[in-house]
Amino acid sequence: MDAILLQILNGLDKGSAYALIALGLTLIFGTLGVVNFAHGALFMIGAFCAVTLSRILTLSHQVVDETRKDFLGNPLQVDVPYVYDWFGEAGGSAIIDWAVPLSILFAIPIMLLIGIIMERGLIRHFYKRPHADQILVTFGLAIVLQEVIKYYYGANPIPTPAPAAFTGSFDFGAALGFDPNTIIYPYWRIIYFAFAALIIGAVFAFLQFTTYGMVVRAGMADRETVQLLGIDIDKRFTMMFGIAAAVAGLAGVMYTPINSPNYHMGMDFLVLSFVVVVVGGMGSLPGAVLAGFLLGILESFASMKEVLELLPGINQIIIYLVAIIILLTRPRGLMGRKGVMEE
Amino acid sequence: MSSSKLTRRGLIKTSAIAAGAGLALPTYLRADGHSGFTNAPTGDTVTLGFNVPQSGPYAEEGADELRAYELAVEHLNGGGDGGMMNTFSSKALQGNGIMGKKVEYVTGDTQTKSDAARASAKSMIEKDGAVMITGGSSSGVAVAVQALCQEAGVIFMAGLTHSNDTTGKDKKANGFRHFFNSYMSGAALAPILSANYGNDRKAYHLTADYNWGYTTEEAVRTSTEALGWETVAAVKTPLTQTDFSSYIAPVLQSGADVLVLNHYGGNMVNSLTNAVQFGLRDKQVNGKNFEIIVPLYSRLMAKGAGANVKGIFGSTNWHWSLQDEGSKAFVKSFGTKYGFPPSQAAHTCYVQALLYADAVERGGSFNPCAVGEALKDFQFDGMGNGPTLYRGEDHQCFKDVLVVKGKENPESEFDLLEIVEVTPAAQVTYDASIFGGDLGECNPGA
Amino acid sequence: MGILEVKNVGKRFGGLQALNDVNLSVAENSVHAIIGPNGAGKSTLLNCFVGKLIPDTGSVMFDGQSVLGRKPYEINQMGISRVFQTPEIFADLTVMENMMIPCFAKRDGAFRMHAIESIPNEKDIIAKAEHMLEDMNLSDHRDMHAASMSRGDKRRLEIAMCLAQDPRLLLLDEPTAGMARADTNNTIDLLKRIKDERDITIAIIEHDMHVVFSLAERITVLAQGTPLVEDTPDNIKGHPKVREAYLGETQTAA
Amino acid sequence: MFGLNKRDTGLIAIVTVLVILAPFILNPFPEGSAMAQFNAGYPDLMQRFVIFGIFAIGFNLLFGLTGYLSFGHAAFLGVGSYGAIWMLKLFSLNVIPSIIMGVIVAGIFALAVGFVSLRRSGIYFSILTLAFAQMSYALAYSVLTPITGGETGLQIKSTDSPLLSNLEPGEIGRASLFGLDMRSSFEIEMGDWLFTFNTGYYLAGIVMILAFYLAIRITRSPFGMMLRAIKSNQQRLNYTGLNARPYTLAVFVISGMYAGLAGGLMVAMDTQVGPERMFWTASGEVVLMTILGGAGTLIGPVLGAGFIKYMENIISKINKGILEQWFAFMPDGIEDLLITLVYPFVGKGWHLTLGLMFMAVVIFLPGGLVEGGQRIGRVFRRRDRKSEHAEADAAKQRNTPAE
Repeated sequence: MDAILLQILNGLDKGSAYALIALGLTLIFGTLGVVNFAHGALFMIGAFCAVTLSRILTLSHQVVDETRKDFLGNPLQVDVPYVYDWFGEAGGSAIIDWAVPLSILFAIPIMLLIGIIMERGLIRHFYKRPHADQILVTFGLAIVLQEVIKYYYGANPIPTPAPAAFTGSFDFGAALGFDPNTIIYPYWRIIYFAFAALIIGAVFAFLQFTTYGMVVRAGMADRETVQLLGIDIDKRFTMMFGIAAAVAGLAGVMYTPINSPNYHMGMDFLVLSFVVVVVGGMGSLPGAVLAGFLLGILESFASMKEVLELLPGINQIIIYLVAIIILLTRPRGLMGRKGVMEE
Repeated sequence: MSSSKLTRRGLIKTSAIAAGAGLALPTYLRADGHSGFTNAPTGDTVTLGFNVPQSGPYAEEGADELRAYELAVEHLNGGGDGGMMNTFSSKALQGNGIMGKKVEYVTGDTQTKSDAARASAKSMIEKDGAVMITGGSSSGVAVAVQALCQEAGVIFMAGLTHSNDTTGKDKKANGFRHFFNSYMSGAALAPILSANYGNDRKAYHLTADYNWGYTTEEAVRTSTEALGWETVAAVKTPLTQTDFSSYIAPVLQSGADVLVLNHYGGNMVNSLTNAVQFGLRDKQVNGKNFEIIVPLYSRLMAKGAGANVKGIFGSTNWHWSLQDEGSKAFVKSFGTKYGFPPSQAAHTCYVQALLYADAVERGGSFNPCAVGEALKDFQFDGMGNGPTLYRGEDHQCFKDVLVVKGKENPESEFDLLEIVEVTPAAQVTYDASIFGGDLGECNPGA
Repeated sequence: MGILEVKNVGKRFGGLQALNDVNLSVAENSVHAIIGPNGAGKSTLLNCFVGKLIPDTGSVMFDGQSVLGRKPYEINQMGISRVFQTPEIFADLTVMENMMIPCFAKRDGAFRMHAIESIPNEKDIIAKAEHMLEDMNLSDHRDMHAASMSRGDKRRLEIAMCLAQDPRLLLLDEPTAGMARADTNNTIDLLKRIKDERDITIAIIEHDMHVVFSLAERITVLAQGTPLVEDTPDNIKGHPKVREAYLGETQTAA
Repeated sequence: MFGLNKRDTGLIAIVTVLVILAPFILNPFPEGSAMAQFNAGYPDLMQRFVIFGIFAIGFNLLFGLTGYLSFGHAAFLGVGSYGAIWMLKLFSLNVIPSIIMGVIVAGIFALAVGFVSLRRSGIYFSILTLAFAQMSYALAYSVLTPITGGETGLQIKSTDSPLLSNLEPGEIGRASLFGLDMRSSFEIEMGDWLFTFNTGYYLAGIVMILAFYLAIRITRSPFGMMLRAIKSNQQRLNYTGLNARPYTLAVFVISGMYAGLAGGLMVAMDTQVGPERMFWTASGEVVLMTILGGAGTLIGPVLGAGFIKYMENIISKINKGILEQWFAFMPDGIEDLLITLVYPFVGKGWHLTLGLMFMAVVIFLPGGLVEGGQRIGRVFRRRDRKSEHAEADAAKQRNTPAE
């Protein structure tokens, strides 16, 4: 029982990462009809926003410490961050400690801007082109973005820890009356889940309850009619691309303490997020979210050792197996709309 | 032999051949027409092939390997401060290249894929006339390239490859490995674990689901179970996994008090980070502190796990903080040139390059069979791992193994590991036949 | 006994009863029109004939055989061809290729692995296709991409493609929708000619009363999913029920 | 000739000549010169050009003609390779049965995958094929290690003794064609130039010409026309009495067999298989090759394959030392500047160049490399003839579905 509860928790957490990326991807599919292979790269750039901010916050000047030696036996150059000079050691280290949450503020404008530039500068010219061309150009862009990051940040993962206040884990088991230590969950992952729920809720609320969002939804369903009404739908679609990029970016920022970011993390997520979107059904935002959580939970169950003893290797293929079964039983995924990307 | 061979092609400079052959000059190149082995160097240079991962997850290790090779070439050609050439027990190397021929090199990208690695190695052999291929950062690549070099008739000096298979079931007469392996990690770790954590432990293994993972799990299990440890569970994780939470969360429920992460590279960084996040190390199980073990450490990758490595035991082939003369010379030479200390990958690659050059000098020929003969049961010292034996039966080096621990109070970004124990070579030596495989005959190609 | 016998057909979409107890008989070699106001269920009924929809109740027999549960291509091979409201042609292929495909389908059936044969060697197919193009006055467009033709030409091509299969029943779904008067008249003339030259049954769904009364021999009026009346054009014209159903609509259409 | 029209005969003649003369054409620079780095006329790369050419031709039969975008085609190449190497290990060192085995195994696998995946179209189809391929990769890497060799893959070992061979104990078998070793080469030196003629390459080259010829025949056949009709309007096809499923399934299997042929040839040239051959990036690569060269055109996929393999094998090998050699004649300051500017794009930065090339081609040459060639051709023609003529010609060419 507790084992199952634990894996449901895990699944929700994993699923929230999938759901966030898939949500952005679906926004782009749904609004613009573009297959965006660079979406994983946007997730990765979001994560590197956090890395960049923490690099900025730890910009240092060097002080020579004669008492200590470096690896060559020379006096050690100790880095002293400028924030220590400005806010004192306690204040400075607190600011550095909070680099990841602070990056949210830093990442939103940057990701919006990147998204808008991408749409205006590149994607816009590919609306009417075949999907194959869209794949080629966005894949090319993904490689370029990834290589630029690799050039400046190297290929290795870069540790980007959560604030000290959020390390450690919460004992659900004790809270729910099970034995202590049976269902523990890290605080940061709980925060990640809550954050994902918040973002997903915000995007839905925006589309559902604001006039701006309603127009966008109308445009998703029937672009021409909305244009005939004299609304500049293109401008709104550009904005939606920016928002999708920001959602992907924020997912990346918040993910950094869970797994240290590296330049190829986007590609690692790309295929999975496509599977999630398609299983959810093309053009359906709730479908994407639902599929994200569903696959997350199933993946978690498949990794239990009891399951693996029964079906060795199931953890390797579970997501794809489920995708195949769903697509064969439901032709357009869980909640897909007819005619979207079916040719 | 028939005319079968991979093509030989030294860099023809302004040579007499060219001047003499104004017209088309068809030649069947046969063994008897030439020096009797693939890519025999003809001019005053010799070309080595450095085949390292430059893209993909191990690009950083590849970059460090390449730095080490460049340094080795510099030293072989008499440049720089000579590094470990000065401390190496064999004095055959003069700093005038190899057998008087200036060392040149070509580089390629393995992408950590066996196909790409072989393509790259083949281009070095077929196009650039490389007489030796070296490098790599995974066992899949090492085994694939080693088999290629055996077919082509060139020497393969393995880079970072830790699987037992490389010099076990997949060993080849033309292939040589300086790096240690899973078996040695297990054998070296066991006594330290016993001393620190006692003999009554329950271990939970998470194992990367591929050959290296299997051999590492096997090695650690065997040696810890011999101590009296119990293995509670061993769960295989996909190579492509990035988030290990669903594997780590159930560990505490299992009643285990030790978690062994048979992961390398990106897998290791992520699983270790996740394990620490779950607060495993703060827990008490069975009245003992919960512990985590990483059988194979890579300092470069451990950096990615940040503070999470603190206090965690593992093994490593070499570490820059070693204080023997060879290590110090190498760290000085590398650090001066690049501004940071070398990794174990850099170390093993540098040593392999020097060992190859030395074997050519001593064997008196670039012929792979002569090189193999010179390396066979070769004993040397001064290369950073104490007295070392290149065992003839499987072309594996036997030397001291380092047991390390994540440092509690690192002084710099490179100061991540501290050496706990130097396990003597005798303790990690095993019988060459236990992993099967067949070395075969050396193949000079041509 | 008609060539197409529709008995007690009913079809429901959620809460909407689209067809309700439809009975219809199309006599061989006649032109039968199905008319009715918007939402009367005309297209739904047509889709039941060609395998796109399967009715909940009732039966559809073509030449004594049930079409229900068969795939569109199987029904086509039985001898029913369909012309769509907006011309459905192979836009990326040349006009000649468009014409050859139904010829192949007629000769070789639903599938044949003719992967190595060369098209220029298919003399009989080419001859037939060229003859059809000639007949339809499309020869000038032979090597053009079908997409670049005018709408009227596309319509004629589509009809030609259907006729190339020598169907026994030709279904037309508002063939003149969106056409200018001149094009409409041309289409009417074409269909008249087809009727005169061939042994063919034509069932037509149409909005435009001008077209209906120029062509049809019998007319079924559909309203709210149920046939109201079935009779000759002359009798339909003055029928009070029809006037009722079409109130307002006939005036604009006529 | 051979049942082809004049244009196609010309095309295949050009391809044949290029394949035969590739050792010359790909080695334009003299040995030892600074530009020799760009020579691609060595056996391994030439083999890869033609093998990936075959792979891409087969992929294009499916994607270019029917528009069904398979995102798991590398799986067929992979299983074909595994089938082929087991044949070499167990049955005979002759490459012919092993290549045939590769084709058969891939065909059967494609039949199974296609039967399921073709129930859906569009992106749903793409994801189904991707899922099958990823499962194949994951299982080959892990659970199926006893059959696939897992991470370290399969090679011919000294312990392998195929049924139809008389190897001495300890001898490692070599793939051959009736005794002719795949790796044997013949070299010609001409002045500073050195040209290599490799048995394996010519075997693969002949197979590619045959594969190319077959692809033309299929494209020009009534079957090929039906496939294009499927891409154009599947609804009309259904209402014209044609069943799309067997057509798509047939071409899917043919396409899978092409991939298996490529896999079998890879093994014949280089006797080793690893599971990464089936990873999604490998499937993505053939998609990119085809689109880059020009999807739906006959020669495009081959050009795309050559382009990507050239980048991968040549640009990735240019290191700093080579750059220094190139720019050595410049004054020091300019030399350093040039090296700094060029360095990020070569060697370990080759992916960056590849990504930029993808974008450049798709932005400026919407029809892929083939369109680039056509544009150049048009420029030349315009010089000769009156401009109207050329314009009409260009329009005609645009309308010809395959070039």
